Amino acid sequence: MSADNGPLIIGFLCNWCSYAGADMAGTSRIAYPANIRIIRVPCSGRVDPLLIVKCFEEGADAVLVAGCHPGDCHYNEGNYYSRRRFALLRALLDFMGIEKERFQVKWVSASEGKRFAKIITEFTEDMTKLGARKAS
Amino acid sequence: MTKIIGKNELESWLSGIMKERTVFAPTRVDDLILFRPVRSANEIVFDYENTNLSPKELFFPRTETLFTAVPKDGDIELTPTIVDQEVILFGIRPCDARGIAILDGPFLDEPADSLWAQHREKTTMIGLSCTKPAPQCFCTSMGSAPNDASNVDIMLTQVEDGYAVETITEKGEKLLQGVELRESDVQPPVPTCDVNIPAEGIVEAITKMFDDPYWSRLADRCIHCNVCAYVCPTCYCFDIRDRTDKGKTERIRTWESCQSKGFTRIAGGYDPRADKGTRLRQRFCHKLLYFPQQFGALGCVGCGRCVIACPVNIDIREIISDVQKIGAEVGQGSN
Amino acid sequence: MSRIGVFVCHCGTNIGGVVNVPEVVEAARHMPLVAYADENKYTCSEVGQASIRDAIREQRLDRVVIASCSPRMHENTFRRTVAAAGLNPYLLEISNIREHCSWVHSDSKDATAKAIDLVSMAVAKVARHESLFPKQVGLTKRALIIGGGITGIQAALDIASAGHEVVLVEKEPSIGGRMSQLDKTFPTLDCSACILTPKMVDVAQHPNITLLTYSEVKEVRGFVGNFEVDILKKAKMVDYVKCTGCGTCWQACPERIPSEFDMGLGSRPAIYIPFAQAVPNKPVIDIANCRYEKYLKWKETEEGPEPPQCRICEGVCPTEAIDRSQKDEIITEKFGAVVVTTGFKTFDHSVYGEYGGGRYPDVISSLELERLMSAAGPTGGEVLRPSDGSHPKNVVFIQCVGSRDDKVGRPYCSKVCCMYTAKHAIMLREHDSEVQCYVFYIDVRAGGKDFEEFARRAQDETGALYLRGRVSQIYQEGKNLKVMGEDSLIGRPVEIEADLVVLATGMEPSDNADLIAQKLNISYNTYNFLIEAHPKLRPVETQTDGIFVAGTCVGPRDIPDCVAHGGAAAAKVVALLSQDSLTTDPLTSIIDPMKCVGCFACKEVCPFNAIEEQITRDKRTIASINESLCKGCGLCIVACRPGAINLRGFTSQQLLSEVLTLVRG
Amino acid sequence: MVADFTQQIRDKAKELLEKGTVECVIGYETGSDGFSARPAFIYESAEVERLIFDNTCSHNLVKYLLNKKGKPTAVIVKGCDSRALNLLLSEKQIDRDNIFIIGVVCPGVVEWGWNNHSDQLQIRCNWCRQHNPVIYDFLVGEPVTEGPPDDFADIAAMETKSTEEREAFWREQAEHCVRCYACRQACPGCYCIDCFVEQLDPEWVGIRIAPEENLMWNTIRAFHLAGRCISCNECERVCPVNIPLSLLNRRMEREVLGLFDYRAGMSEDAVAPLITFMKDEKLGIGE
Repeated sequence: MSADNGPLIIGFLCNWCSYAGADMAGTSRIAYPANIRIIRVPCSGRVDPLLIVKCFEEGADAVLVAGCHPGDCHYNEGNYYSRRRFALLRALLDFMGIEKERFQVKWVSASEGKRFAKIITEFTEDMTKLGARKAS
Repeated sequence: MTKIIGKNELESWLSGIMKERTVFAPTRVDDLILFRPVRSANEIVFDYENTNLSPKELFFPRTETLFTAVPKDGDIELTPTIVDQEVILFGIRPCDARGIAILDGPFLDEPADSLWAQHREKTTMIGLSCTKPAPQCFCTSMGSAPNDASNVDIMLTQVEDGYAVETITEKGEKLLQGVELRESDVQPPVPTCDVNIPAEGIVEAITKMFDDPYWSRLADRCIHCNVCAYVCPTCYCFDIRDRTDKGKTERIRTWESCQSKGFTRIAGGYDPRADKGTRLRQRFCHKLLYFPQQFGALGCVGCGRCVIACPVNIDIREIISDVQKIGAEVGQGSN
Repeated sequence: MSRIGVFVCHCGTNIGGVVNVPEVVEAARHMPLVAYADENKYTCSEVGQASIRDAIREQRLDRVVIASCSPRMHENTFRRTVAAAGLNPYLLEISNIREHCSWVHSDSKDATAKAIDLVSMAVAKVARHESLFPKQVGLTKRALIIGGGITGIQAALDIASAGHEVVLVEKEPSIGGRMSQLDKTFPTLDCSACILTPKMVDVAQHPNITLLTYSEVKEVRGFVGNFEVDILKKAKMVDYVKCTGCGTCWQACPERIPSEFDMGLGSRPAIYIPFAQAVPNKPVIDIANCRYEKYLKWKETEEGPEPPQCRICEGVCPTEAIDRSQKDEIITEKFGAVVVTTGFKTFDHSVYGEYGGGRYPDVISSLELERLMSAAGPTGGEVLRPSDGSHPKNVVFIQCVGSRDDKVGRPYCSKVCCMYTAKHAIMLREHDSEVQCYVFYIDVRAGGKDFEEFARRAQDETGALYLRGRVSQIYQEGKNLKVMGEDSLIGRPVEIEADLVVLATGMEPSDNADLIAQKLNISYNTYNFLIEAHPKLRPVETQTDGIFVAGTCVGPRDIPDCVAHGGAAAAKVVALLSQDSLTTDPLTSIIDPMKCVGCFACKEVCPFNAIEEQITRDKRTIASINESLCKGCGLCIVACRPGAINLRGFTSQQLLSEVLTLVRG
Repeated sequence: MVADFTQQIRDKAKELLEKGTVECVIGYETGSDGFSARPAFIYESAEVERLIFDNTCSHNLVKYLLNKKGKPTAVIVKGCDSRALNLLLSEKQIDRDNIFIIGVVCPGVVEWGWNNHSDQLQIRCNWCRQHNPVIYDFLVGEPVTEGPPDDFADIAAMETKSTEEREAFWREQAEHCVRCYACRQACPGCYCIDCFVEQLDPEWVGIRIAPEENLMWNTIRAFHLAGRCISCNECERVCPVNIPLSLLNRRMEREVLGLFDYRAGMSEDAVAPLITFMKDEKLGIGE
């Protein structure tokens, strides 16, 4: 499905902020490209790096993790851990030859439907420019 | 009279074969020597002790699809894997060739493993005698020799002005058809391997000391990685699992090892070899006891790869000596 | 083998107008384990729900995917639907093809392809759902109130009146809090003590309330319904059974210490009650300042000069109630709920160099003025200048000291200062008709019942001069203070010779509010105000079930708001304690004891203290989850390298299945 | 000097075994090549003469303590190994009360193999800043002054390559990998009961010994060691196909040092950087 319709982007969205932010983009009818496939998780801190690396191992073009802004986590602290974890993971993936741009972590609040749509639009454009990952 | 092929003639002969068939030969990859498909003769390394990994991989790949299954008309259609590639394996050492021959035992024993059989069928082996055995080598103690030609199709031995050629099988003869060989009265050197490991009577010795605490003491040091098994030319443990991608399911066989924790774990969680000592004992008993019992030959060919690859110096030669010693003691005790 | 049913909703034209629903249904029929697929005009309608219930029964479906709007919208609706058909409500997965698809994509082909992907992900996930069952846990029908100010008093009385036991913990020797320090209250000008003290007495006399003054919460364990709290009872050195509160001792005590209650403007003895109407009306010995206790301390080392031995109180006490054998004591009590009402303190204005940095005795805080105005205060209700005891005539008020000021890290409005300053202006004039008040302000915020009228009264009736602007500097000139400011309305500098300057100091949380929050595992903001579960919809709840917050520890508010807040918290507590057992959410973490290595990284990251230690039969110490505390965030799972932890409803297997469905098709 | 180390170790081991302080001393003995060291487990004081210490003593013996839980054991540690001790203590995997630590001020270890008796130090010693053990009960040798901070030149060199080149580089390494897990088995930080790579459900990593799976294995292993790797580089030493695993571990080490000013295994009550946080830190993530 990624071959004919542009990049496949897998998004892990925290239930409380970013998933609701994506819902908000919907209720506000803010259009964005259809390349993102969203997986709902309770918290960005639930997103195991294993999942991210697995996406890339299996040939996904890009991965997005979105969570509450620091300080807004529904569970108080989850995104502080994901911030550290993904800072390291991005560095590691880049070092291993997966462009930093392909793995994005964004804070999106429940009211930021517009921001969510903008992030997906820009991400999709960037990934289209960067091209598909070398077939694995 | 000895038949000789010059170095240049050898290379051009191989180059000719490469045009039609895949030739695997020792080649340098980073700081390793590995059997890899080569496209020109100058990729081949001729003066090597032995490759880091054994050539068993050509017959028993680290990963191989046994068959493919796809849903079709409400049923499932199975397609077994067919080996259709003719392969020339150039530069196999006598010890490794013996390893392949030994593995015919378990793999070709009925019911035969179709893939092993096909790989054997499609592969022609050109052996290369050892000129100077490495410090870890002990092939002669294990019933082979640096110039043992019995398990290859063609045997080459380096002489001053080229390679002495022995044609062993019909396959080899076919491959050599049309190749001009020089007649010479040069006698190829007979290399020796001085290391002498007392393998005689090992079956009895290891049987006697089977329950000796020796194994659990040895397991103190062993870190239970799979290095020894994966570099070994005669280790053939495997695991099988399915993998589904885009509606197609492959049944895949990969290397595994009796040293892995959980290798013998059965449904319900019980593992008869959960203890490290029993796992370690299994490896050596398989080589030195079960193999001779089942197939009439030692399961070790003396290539020495495990000796150098083991991160903690578990040295099979030392173990054989220890087993003999302890076996003799135990034997006396019981008499 | 599972039999999964897929129901795709048109949502009128909301989904069906963009997504080709029949195509999605057809695709779903070919997905692994799908036994049935159908479409609905409106799945959430009764007709739609009935069709799902029928299909579950007729097609023997054991799992259901509904492709419709966001799960945040109707997940609970549809859980009830499948439950009504006999399925476990957790064997349901919602695929969001409206908010995340039809509403944001206009190309029908793309949207349909995406919808098919989303449905296949949900099918893959639902295949790994398991039946989940909420658990029932018992509860202790007792409440703990931390802080005995007006909010805590109100909460305690309301809960106790509903028939539940209450323990009220107060760190001071008396309850009453800040309100007891006030003279009058705005906008009615009724006497603070007159309305507060009856409530304090009610607390003392209520059969369901145990009052623990001079006590602090040390440690809190457990979870909603089942808290275990260690409470430190500081040694009072007075036997309250024997003591009658006659007052002989505190009148006889020769020691004088600045009175905390009087903001240091007056003094108190070492054996004391903080103020006359204190509840309980029995004294404590301030060990740090008692002469005999100092002597005893000296005796341990005999270093320095020998202090006098006093023991006068013991001599005069008619009931031999002084008991120096008392020691600090920690008691452990069980509670079902906790209400935090730790209140506020006023901002320390000494950080304002331009206002004298605390050096000028006649620059005082508004709370100090309250004490000076109080008939029970250090001056007997006469407003006298701290420097020379004279009657001030020109009084300058400066608003927003430690409020609305980024410079001192207090950008928030303290809400009550405008009103209490109006009150002060009115009251000063009542005390002395010659007083002229000046008020430097930013805005006058008088939102509240009768507030605006009250604020106007201060300006119109008392002649207080309201000057819009900041004061740039105050300096001492002779006996008086020179106040340099600006009237920004007329754009001119103003210079006032003042006898007294009163700073309207803002509210900030009491000391150690953050430490208490940490003990209770609730959150607090950068100013240490406690954070409610939702600022609008759950104003007295916290993220930790069973812990409630009320009053000024949450944010600045006035007395009526505090009383209402305390009552609201009490209502929540009563609702909680009126249950016979509590139902826990089953979407929690679970631990596989065979995989746990006991590194306790999970415990390190768990925001809810839900990880406990357990010892296995083979003597390994491993982690276990307290499901009553677990909120299902999943942080522990990612911290767990061995993969021993999983999260029900979002298992690793499920998330991986969703990924694999996408990448492997 | 090193010969003296051997004697001190033997004396101490003898004392510990004779007094019954420990059941076993884990140290080094001469291996079957008659030249290089291998791990030795000494249970009887009569056997202490087997113990040696020289510059071929590479192995990180701390790993073996995981098999000695509940049994009083003495272990010989170099500087890097001692950090592994702290790591395992902080992660509650070993019990300090059961362990007697014989620390050795490390003279550096040399590259050695069956055909290679060189004097060249292993690469781990180039970047080593912990020749002195950080934790010990008995110290052999005089503490030395540690070198200036590591410049991570090897990592920087790798980073001069383009992303495509790096991708190709690691893919080639993954081609070599046979997933023997020697790296994991030698690593003191790897002690999961069921390693993620071998779990069947969830099946994180497929069964194929192929570049994709092998890359995932090596990536996640590096990540699981991020903030925990103590730079003993045993993983790279034991790799039968010479995958430069130190590059991955050191890339993470540099990041952890830069972002969190943290070095693993420096104290026994350290909290690893990925299980803690600071509210206001800026890590270039999320905005």
